[in-house]
Amino acid sequence: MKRFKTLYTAAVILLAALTAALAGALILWTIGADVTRTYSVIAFEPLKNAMQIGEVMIRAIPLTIIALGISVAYRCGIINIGAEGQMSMGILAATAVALAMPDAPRYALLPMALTAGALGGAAWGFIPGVLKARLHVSELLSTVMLNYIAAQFYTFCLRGPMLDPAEITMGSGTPQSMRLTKAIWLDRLVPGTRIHAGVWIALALAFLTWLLLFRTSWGYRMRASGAGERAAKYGGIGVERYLVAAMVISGAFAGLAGAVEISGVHRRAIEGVTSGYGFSAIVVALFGGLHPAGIIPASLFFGMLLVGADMTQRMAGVPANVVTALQGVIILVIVAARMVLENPYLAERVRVRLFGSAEGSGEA
Amino acid sequence: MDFAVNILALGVPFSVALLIASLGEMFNQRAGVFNLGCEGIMAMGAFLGFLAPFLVGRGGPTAEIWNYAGILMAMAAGALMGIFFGLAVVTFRAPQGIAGIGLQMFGVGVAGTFFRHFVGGTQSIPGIPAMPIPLLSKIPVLGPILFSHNPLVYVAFLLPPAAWYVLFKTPWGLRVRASGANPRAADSIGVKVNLVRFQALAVGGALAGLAGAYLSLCQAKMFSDEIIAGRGFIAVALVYFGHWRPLKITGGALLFSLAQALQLAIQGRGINFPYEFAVMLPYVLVIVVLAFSRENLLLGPTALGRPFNREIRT
Amino acid sequence: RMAMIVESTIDDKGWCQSMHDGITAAQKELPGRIEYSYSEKMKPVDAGSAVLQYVSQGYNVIIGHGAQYKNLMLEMAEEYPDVTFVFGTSAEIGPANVFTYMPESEETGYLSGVIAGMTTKSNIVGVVGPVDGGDAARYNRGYVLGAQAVNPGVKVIVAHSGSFGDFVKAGEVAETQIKAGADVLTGSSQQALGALRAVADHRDEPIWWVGQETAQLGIPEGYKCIGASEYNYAAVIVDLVKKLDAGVKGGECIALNFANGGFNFRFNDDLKAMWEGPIEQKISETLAKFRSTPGSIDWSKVDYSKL
Amino acid sequence: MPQEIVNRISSLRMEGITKRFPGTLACDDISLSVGEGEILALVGENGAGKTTLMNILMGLYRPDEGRILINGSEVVFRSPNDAFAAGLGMVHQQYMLVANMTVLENIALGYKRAWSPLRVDLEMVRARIGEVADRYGLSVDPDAFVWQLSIGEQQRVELVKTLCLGARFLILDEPTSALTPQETDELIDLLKRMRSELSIIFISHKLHEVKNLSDRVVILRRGSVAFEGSTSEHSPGEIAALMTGREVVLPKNEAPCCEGCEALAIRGLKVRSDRGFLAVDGLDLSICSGEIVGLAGVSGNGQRELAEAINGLRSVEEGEILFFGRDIANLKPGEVIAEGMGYIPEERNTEGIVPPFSMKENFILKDSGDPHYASRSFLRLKEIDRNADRLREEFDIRSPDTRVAAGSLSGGNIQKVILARELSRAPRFLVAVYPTRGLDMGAAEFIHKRLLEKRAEGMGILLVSEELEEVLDLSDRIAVIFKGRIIDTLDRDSADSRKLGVLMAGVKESGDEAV
Ligand SMILES: Nc1ncnc2c1ncn2[C@@H]1O[C@H](COP(=O)(O)OP(=O)(O)OP(=O)(O)O)[C@@H](O)[C@H]1O
Ligand SMILES: Nc1ncnc2c1ncn2[C@@H]1O[C@H](COP(=O)(O)OP(=O)(O)OP(=O)(O)O)[C@@H](O)[C@H]1O
Ligand SMILES: [Mg+2]
Ligand SMILES: [Mg+2]
Repeated sequence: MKRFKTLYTAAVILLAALTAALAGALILWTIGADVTRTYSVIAFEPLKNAMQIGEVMIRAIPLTIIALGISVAYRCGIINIGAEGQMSMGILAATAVALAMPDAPRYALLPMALTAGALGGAAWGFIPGVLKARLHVSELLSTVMLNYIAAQFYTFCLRGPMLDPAEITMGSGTPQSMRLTKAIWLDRLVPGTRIHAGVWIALALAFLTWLLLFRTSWGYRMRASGAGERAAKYGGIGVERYLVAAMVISGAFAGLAGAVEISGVHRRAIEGVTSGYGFSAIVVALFGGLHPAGIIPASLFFGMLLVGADMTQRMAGVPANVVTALQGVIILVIVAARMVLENPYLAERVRVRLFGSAEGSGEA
Repeated sequence: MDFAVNILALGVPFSVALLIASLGEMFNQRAGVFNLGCEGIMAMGAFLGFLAPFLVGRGGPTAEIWNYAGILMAMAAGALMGIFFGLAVVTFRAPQGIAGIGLQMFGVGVAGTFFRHFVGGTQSIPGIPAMPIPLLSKIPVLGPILFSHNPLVYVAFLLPPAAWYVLFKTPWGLRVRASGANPRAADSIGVKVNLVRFQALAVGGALAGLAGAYLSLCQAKMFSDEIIAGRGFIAVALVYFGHWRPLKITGGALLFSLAQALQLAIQGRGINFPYEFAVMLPYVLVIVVLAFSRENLLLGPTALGRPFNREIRT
Repeated sequence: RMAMIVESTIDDKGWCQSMHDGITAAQKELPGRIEYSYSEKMKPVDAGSAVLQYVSQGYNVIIGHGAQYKNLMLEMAEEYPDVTFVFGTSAEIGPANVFTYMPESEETGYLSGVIAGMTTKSNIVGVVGPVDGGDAARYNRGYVLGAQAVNPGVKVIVAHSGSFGDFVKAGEVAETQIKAGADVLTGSSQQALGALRAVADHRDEPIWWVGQETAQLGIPEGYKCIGASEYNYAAVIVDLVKKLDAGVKGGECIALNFANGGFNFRFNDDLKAMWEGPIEQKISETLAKFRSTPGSIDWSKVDYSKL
Repeated sequence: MPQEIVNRISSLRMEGITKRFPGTLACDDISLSVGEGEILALVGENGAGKTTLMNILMGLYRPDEGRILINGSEVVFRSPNDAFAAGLGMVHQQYMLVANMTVLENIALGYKRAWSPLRVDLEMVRARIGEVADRYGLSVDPDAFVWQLSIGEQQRVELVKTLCLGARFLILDEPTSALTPQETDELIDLLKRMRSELSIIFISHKLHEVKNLSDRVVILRRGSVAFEGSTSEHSPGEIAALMTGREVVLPKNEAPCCEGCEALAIRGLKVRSDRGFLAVDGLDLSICSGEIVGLAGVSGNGQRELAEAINGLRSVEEGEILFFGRDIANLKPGEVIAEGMGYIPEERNTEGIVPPFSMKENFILKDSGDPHYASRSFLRLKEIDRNADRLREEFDIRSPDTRVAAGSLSGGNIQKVILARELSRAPRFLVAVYPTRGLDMGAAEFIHKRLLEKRAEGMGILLVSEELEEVLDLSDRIAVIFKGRIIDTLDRDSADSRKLGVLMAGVKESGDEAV
């Protein structure tokens, strides 16, 4: 029985890997690219040295933070695909604070900027939350739309009120803020890499999220609202209130991720900082089983894919798009394979096919 | 008056890609499958729609035919991608949200890659020209608004009533709705739920492919890998706007596109507020209108997103 | 050894392609001197990874083609003093190992505007902008000034699509402007192609285009394009290599304008009828003025809301 | 295919059927046969494998082993379509209706004769429904949406649907669990009349129905046949004993009516249904502490709306609900709970529990903020575990442990989870809606005992039920609801099922019809 389980798992994983590799190879062959080279770059290069691992980490940080927020919302029954916009708003808020107080000391400014980032994102999460709770507007609609609105607002701020004065005098008005004061920089942890102190923030948030969701009555009620709205209402839970709260938390996490991203990596607000993290984080959150303990490895894995993707165009000479396609294939195959593994009915059927029905039919 | 007519005449063709794609997504969702990969299918459709006339049809006497061959290829590829998606989410029961994002990346990535390889940089084609309907297009106000467009625009506006009819009056529509609302019940009365879902995915995919082809063949008459630019996601959102009903979805697509035309026209008139706020207009409007429309949500596909298997009870 | 990082692709018939073409031209001009690699579609965070990787592979000139890479370039310049970093658009004088470059695109915009102002019959001309910032802001404002200079009664319609890459939307913008009566349009960045395509759709109507980039003359839609300017980055790159040879590793800004050969202008030979005569003359006058007094256009005072 | 042409099913036999689910052996080498015009009763405790066996017969599940023979030759059903084609039809235990479609559409879904590629001939379906309705005296509104129907009405639709499709062999999985006594009697009469045309397999937990209707009975226990014999030779008591392995005696409320204070007083209550009409229309009712008031009535007469209004889950248009003197009309559900109200809802699977939550989590659904289970918002996991173990033990909930998802329990066990939670919270009052619907006799006995115990402790109980025996057994007083009003209230001693049945039909004893 045990042996079967291991064999079965191994076989499914092997099959999945083969399928993904084959599908990817098909694309690569079509464009005449070097298949093995591409794969080896994606699989090994991102882990080759500290610098590259650092690159993986700096992507995993925002992914983790946003995915945690998304999982809070998801657990409460609301699918937040608006993290992209919430992150933008977080960046703006944090930047505004940093620009407003250029001389504030680090111990005051950094927490304030991070909090502002969280609040900015929270405000942007509040909108779809209320729209859903009060007016039954599907969050799938409102968050998609709010992403576009945030993107425009972001450009407006960076082009207008927050524009780097140097861009007017010396540049051409490229939408970006001036370099933020050193007081809000997050330390780089390892020389020669870009790993920054956001790692600790991400880890702390993972722990807090776990506490919130699984150890507090608040989290209990949020999860109940998501898992059975009708029953939760019956149980006296103010589902609508928790829905809004979950969206606010989710937005706050995304906003905070934005603040961390600019204070850890870019050190000024520029265009393109969000770079699709909001969407990748949905995948990370679901990959990670909507649980902090799963989200951390999932975001590292995804960070690796992103770095590998970026490297292939230089190291294997394939256009950047190929890697997007490969990621798509990998996602599709992995999620399908995981469901196969988690389907006891199928496993049972295979077992019976292979070994007959005699054994193990009783209590399990 | 002219201003208003212009806006209407522009908004109508702008809405077509969204309209077709969201009707496709509506079929997916009505059958119970949430396909966030619409964007990817549209990208493939746009690319394939572009490819045939670009490679073979250029200038020659057969150019027109190749345009339509492109459309057929786009629809076929869309249907195939729908089926491919079905393999993951229907057969293997993968969570539809992530799988959809996977499909989106796959579609956009493959379209971009092949485009790079087979075409090179941004390129244009003659595309399908506008075809004003002889007499009707001369009618004062209605002529420019309704009858002076690309042939695909006319087709697109036959789609909503057709979709409505299919969904509510034909046996297949009945099966689709039942599969999306209560697959177990549908199954118990002999509906092959998963087959119906595959069919719906194929139909939805074909429509998404067509929407993409419209963009590359009729609207932009070009291709680049950024051609869809998020329209797939907006199409998905419009399905929610329209509460899975063809006519309301059409209303949503039109509302969005008219707002788009309006904001561009307003920008052009010289505005004294930042243009970004004008660009936001369509997005804001769609949210606001939805917020104030009352609708019974029970009427939608209540099993949306839930895979079905007879034996597995959840 | 030279590496370039661009936000779009090297064949976008716009901003990124002009730099790519410039570098490859410089490679030909200085045979064997330049080993060149590029990374496309670089979001800010990816750009950082790419730079780190290039540096570790021994590239010693790194170009971030866009002011959004300014921060990265400056930061990396601190960390790797032996490597030369180049970015634009910016007129700032960077640290000792940073070059900046600054296309004064208002000049090219001005030329386009002159053509538009003199060509228009409806007295309405259009600008299809991506966002109001960066190179596009300068070009578009130059266009407004140029059109107004030769045709004080002209109405300039400016609208932004809000995106650099969404050329479908740019096409929609152009359509809207044409419907509003505009008969000469221009646009900047890669999305402008969509607008040009929309103009080209009006095959038999007197609706014209003026280009920001000479690559637009050579494509099928070029038959609508009366003339276009060109960014001659080859000159910048050659200049750069010479400076490096001379031991100057940075701390300078290289401007691009008509005076220093950073820009060229070309008419469309197939449309002689459109520009022969007064327009040609006016353009050469203007060019002469630019060559003698660069930086003469105050683009920043243009206020779109007052048009 | 016109059903008239389908061959008669002169015998149907299942041989050696075995079906395994991960972790359970649902059917273990079961054999049974049904002859022409025969009515076979299939009984057994909850989870014995009855439904599974019938699903196999309908082609919904593939058996792991065994075969099915019709008229002596083997058939293989890959899907319900194959079973329909062979003339089989089934009314499922969980109604297989699409809630957001009309009755007409639901039936059209299976009525292939009305299909052409481009059109469903709904008029043809309507005619067919009319035909069946007339013939069997089952009236349904073809244009109503299923979500608007009460469970009893849905059950009728199911039956009509199956008959419309032209079944020659009918499988009825607990068809009477939601019917009123009259409806049940009518159904049983109907089935008796049908036996000239049909063979029937009839599943029920109500043994008097089995006794009344069937020719033979098969008792399943843990997936295998425990007994098979002629119905007429065994009394219901014997069958119950064979089924559970012990004697089952449903308890009766024989205690004197206690003199508690007035716990719940409802005056002039008006509440709207989902369909928008006044489902509760000027209802008055009063219940004391330590009293069980049975609310009898055909389902769909406002019971659900009344219960929901009392518990804050539905807004009240007019009138007051005095709960120990305080008006709780239009309070939030949480506030009503805090007042000391307990509630066993009708929808046990989606309302009474959070299905994916574990059993222990479901036990604290109403108390997640209670200091007993949470200190400063942090859950006291040990306490929650202890509570769960205690309740599982006390209420004899059958599950591997308290961590299993509540949704994966059987209906009977789900009901016990809800009951355990509601009773252990020690509310001052309990609204119990159809608390034993679909439960086997053992489980029903258990629940009845519990309710009586609580009554003795002084809890007031509003017992909503259509099952007259249950109402008569447990209540001190019985109120009959009809069209949203109480048309009469009887004392236990003066009530009997005949009187109640008449009242439930809306006819007052004096003979004039209540409005
Ligand atoms: N789809 C399924 N997946 C897993 N186990 C199942 C499934 N269906 C039934 N079972 C198992 O089969 C057994 C029999 O279930 P079944 O539904 O046939 O009981 P039943 O006799 O109809 O009970 P009831 O009186 O409650 O209707 C159960 O114990 C259950 O464990
Ligand atoms: N998804 C599942 N997987 C495994 N076992 C299950 C599942 N769902 C139900 N069961 C088991 O099925 C058995 C009862 O089956 P079933 O669901 O038919 O009961 P029910 O008909 O809902 O209840 P009742 O007969 O009380 O109305 C229980 O033993 C339960 O543990
Ligand atoms: Mg049951
Ligand atoms: Mg059953």
